[in-house]
Amino acid sequence: MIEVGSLKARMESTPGGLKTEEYFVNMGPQHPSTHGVLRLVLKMDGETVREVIPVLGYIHRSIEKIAEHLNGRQIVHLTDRMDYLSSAMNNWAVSLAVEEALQIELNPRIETIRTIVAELERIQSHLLWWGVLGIDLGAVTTFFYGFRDREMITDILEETTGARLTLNYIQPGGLMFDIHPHFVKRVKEVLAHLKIKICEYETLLSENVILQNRLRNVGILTSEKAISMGSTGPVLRGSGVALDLRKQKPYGVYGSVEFDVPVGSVGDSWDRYWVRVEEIRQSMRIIEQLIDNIPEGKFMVMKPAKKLTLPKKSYFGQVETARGILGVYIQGCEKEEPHRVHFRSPNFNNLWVITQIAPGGKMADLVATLSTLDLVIPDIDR
Amino acid sequence: MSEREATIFSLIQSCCSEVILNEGSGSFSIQVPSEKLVFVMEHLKKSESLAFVMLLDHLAVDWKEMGEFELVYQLYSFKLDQRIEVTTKIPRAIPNAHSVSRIWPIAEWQEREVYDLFGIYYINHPDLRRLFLEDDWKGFPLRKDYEDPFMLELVKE
Amino acid sequence: MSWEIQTIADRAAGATSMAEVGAYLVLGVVLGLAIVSLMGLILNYSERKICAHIQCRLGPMRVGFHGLLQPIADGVKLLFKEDISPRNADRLVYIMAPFISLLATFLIVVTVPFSPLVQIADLNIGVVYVAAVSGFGVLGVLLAGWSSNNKWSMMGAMRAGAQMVSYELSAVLALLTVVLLSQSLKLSEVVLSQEQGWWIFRAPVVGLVACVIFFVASCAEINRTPFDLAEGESELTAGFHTEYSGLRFALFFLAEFVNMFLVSAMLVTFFLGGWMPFHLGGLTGFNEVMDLLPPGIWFLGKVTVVVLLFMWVRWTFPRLRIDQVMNLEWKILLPIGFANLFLTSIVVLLDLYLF
Amino acid sequence: MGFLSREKISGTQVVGDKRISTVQAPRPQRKSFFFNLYFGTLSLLKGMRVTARYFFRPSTWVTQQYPENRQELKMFERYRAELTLKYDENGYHNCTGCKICDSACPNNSIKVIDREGPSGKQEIDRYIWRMDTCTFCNLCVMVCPHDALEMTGRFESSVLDRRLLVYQLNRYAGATKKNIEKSKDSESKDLLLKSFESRTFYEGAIPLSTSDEKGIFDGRI
Repeated sequence: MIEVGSLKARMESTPGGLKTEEYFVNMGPQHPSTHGVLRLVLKMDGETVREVIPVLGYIHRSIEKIAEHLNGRQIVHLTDRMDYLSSAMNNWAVSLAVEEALQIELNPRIETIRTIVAELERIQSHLLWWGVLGIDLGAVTTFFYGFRDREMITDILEETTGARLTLNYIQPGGLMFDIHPHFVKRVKEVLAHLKIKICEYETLLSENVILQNRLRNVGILTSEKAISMGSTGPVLRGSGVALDLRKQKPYGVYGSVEFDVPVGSVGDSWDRYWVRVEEIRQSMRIIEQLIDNIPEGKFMVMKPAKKLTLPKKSYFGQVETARGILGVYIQGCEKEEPHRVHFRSPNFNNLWVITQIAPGGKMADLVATLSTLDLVIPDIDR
Repeated sequence: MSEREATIFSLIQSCCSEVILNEGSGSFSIQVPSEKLVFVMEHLKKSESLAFVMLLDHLAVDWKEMGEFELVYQLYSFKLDQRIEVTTKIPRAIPNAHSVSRIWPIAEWQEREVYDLFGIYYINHPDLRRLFLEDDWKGFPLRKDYEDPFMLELVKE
Repeated sequence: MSWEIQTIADRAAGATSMAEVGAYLVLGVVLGLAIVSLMGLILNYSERKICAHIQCRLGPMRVGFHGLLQPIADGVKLLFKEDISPRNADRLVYIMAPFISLLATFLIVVTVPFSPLVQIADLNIGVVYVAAVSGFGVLGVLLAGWSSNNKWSMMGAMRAGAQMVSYELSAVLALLTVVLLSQSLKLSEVVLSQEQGWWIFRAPVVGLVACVIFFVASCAEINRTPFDLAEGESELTAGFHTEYSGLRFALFFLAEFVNMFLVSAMLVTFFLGGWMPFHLGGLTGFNEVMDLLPPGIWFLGKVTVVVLLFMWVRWTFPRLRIDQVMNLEWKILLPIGFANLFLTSIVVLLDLYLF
Repeated sequence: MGFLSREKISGTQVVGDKRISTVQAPRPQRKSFFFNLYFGTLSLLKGMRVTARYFFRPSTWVTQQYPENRQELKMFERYRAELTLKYDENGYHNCTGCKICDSACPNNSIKVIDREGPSGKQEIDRYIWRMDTCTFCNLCVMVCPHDALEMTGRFESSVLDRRLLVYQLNRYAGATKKNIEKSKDSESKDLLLKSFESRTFYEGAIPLSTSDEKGIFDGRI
């Protein structure tokens, strides 16, 4: 096969020969496959991407500044709006930090329900990602299948928490509500339903030759690069590093359940794809182990209006969201309002990976890579 | 402080004796003088027994009363399965710090974020521009003395 | 049963007065226009309904019974929309491009044999004409992308150009197979040659292979998923028609849908016997039962099936990448096409027909 | 056979001193030309079977036709769409105007205005809720000590002007029934009851829009 690069060099070396020119395109902020208001400035050579320059800030809401005026309980609802697809996990991260600061001991019921809700949230997030990946690669139908099944999970969450997306369910010291009486029954129904549907997903997309060709060896992220870029979650695991906070520093009741960490081998888009699909199964496995024996107890261990005075110390709460490690840094100063709040968002680090792995690929590869990185833009901008 | 953290701390202290433990943190945290920061960071990453290969997070805290910015780096080591918080303090009047983007590439963007919101100038940074805000934005919003006529304050009686 | 073929052009040629010739001329044009616009509406509606049902949705439900009037409502809406042209666009080309696109489809409608008696013109080099004119359709897309002065449109147009020209090759190779089998370039004779059985069944394997190749190639030619790189919504926002709005956009849309119908009609004509009822060699009794349905119904039925197939494919698969599209053509379809052509010549030489 | 092997490739990885059980992602296999052609086509046909199944089964279609199905559409009882004061069958609410919800609200959407009652006690004058800034976090309901608030599922609240999204929630101003019953002093009780009787009823939530306010009503009166 003739290398395009060498051909180009030959063309340019011949006097009066063909000349090609690199050009810039703006992908975004309004582009169907940037999933929000992300803007990528692309330096293109024909169809080939030469450089990617992300431009951020289109949805910067200064959550960190707002949080400096709110107390520990009020911050939680802001985190819903960061990574809106894993809002339960975001709430949990803040709650972890605040609970660590105030040394609140939780009962096993709270921990179990938190874990189940977080895993349900993870499944719905991955289902949405699966559907959107289809749309990015041109298979519009998968989008509807993914959303249809995700809808069942959001219905469960809605019944228990009163909201579909911005749950604000996990609060410092417990939960906003107790679980709904129908919760257990409906979760079981959904799990049974999903088990069948996942096989369908495999036939429709995973085994499809076109999808495999589109994802195989596209956007290869080696494990060294992934680590040095600080990427976490399925992106890092796709590169073959089994870093999962649920295993590493078990919070909730993750220490007592059995599950495997799916990892990739090459670190290309296919590995990231497969890791996410397998994570749905593993999450289902976790829920299955927990759903039958939710312990009895209170769902809130402190008075709902109790003052949360944070000591003058810094706390770092971490959870594994659907996209990686979310860290919440809270610096207290003997007041209800924290001195400084910082969110270490997984998407922020995962986004910059695109500058390293997209150049050299085709335009369509960039879309596939972006899609498998599974970015949620409000989480990057905060 | 657990036993393992004590060994890690002694390992770090053997390379740079000015490193002290940071008491103002809920987790394992060390404080480094700002001029030694890059040296210690390089040691933390390159040393085989430590191998803090991942820079999880970087942020700044504005201590207006003390006239200081506190820079916080969260590092993670796969080898030790340990997270460490490295902090350093720089004067608020001259907010200059050395960039660690040569050690961890991701620091390039994390430092851009801190520059954008705190106005901390990173020496040897390859591309120090604003990240979130517009290029002609005035002031650095996360500083405690930042004032914006359009900012909506919560009005509490 | 012998079929009497009489096209509108034939009738015009046999006319006695100039007025009669004129009448036939008008009839031909009106028939062509009617087919184009009617097919646009029907296919638009059915595409939306079918994709909706595949996707567990209901599709258009509000305008008319089950949304039957939706395409008309959309057409009216597009008619009244502001017609924007970009500031630095090449005005003349920009305005012309959608018409060129539609013209190409219109020119093919002329040759489609709907039934022995309904055909506008029956050229004796029909196959060559179809191949040539369908290549003309690329021009509209290319010009649209070029004149819009938009990088996304340009990319879409270039993709479309490369892809459509390449796949033309395979499509024509598949057509050549049938030309070999039926030993004629005239579309009506191609249909008549299938009186013993359709080529997809009658020619052992080679007919089927050629049919599949033609199906894939024409899928690429009319820019439908998995080959919709020219529009590639998630990559190029809308590809070559990014800048088009209002009526001009509607024309592109119409051309796309009518193209789908035409490609199906061609596939039916060449491989599924056109308007010819389902015959099996010398089984006279069976053939006569089949002949009870009029040929026009046979034709439309077959076209419906193929169009459904096109839609089914479109709403199932992801899109290919540009280099994979080229690989598929040059490394897979073309070699198979050539081998198939060679095998067909053997079939023809040795008279190896199934029945 | 095929592009993907079905068997599960388990393994372990050591991070720190923990052994982590992993599942390895299978690689899509590509072999000879005809292998790829056969299994490629097969995979496409399998995919088409899935979509065809849905096409022919109307029971799997999930579309809800919203404005038509208003009668059947029922939101879950916890659904958070509109903040309301709970009213009993006599039209009394429990709000004492203690302002706990006001201070718990993260974005100042609630403004409780008190007044001095006839007995000298604080009582509610107006309870103002701004839906336009509300994030429906439910904290007000959670912290309310008198169980006076609830979130209801009336989600059709779109209006054409943002100012119309400012509501007054209480239908009457004055002390709660409970407080009146509690007061032992019969004189003050009479006084309270008197004020209670003269209360003015409003129907439903009342948008507080005043066109002369510059821009948007900010809750400060």
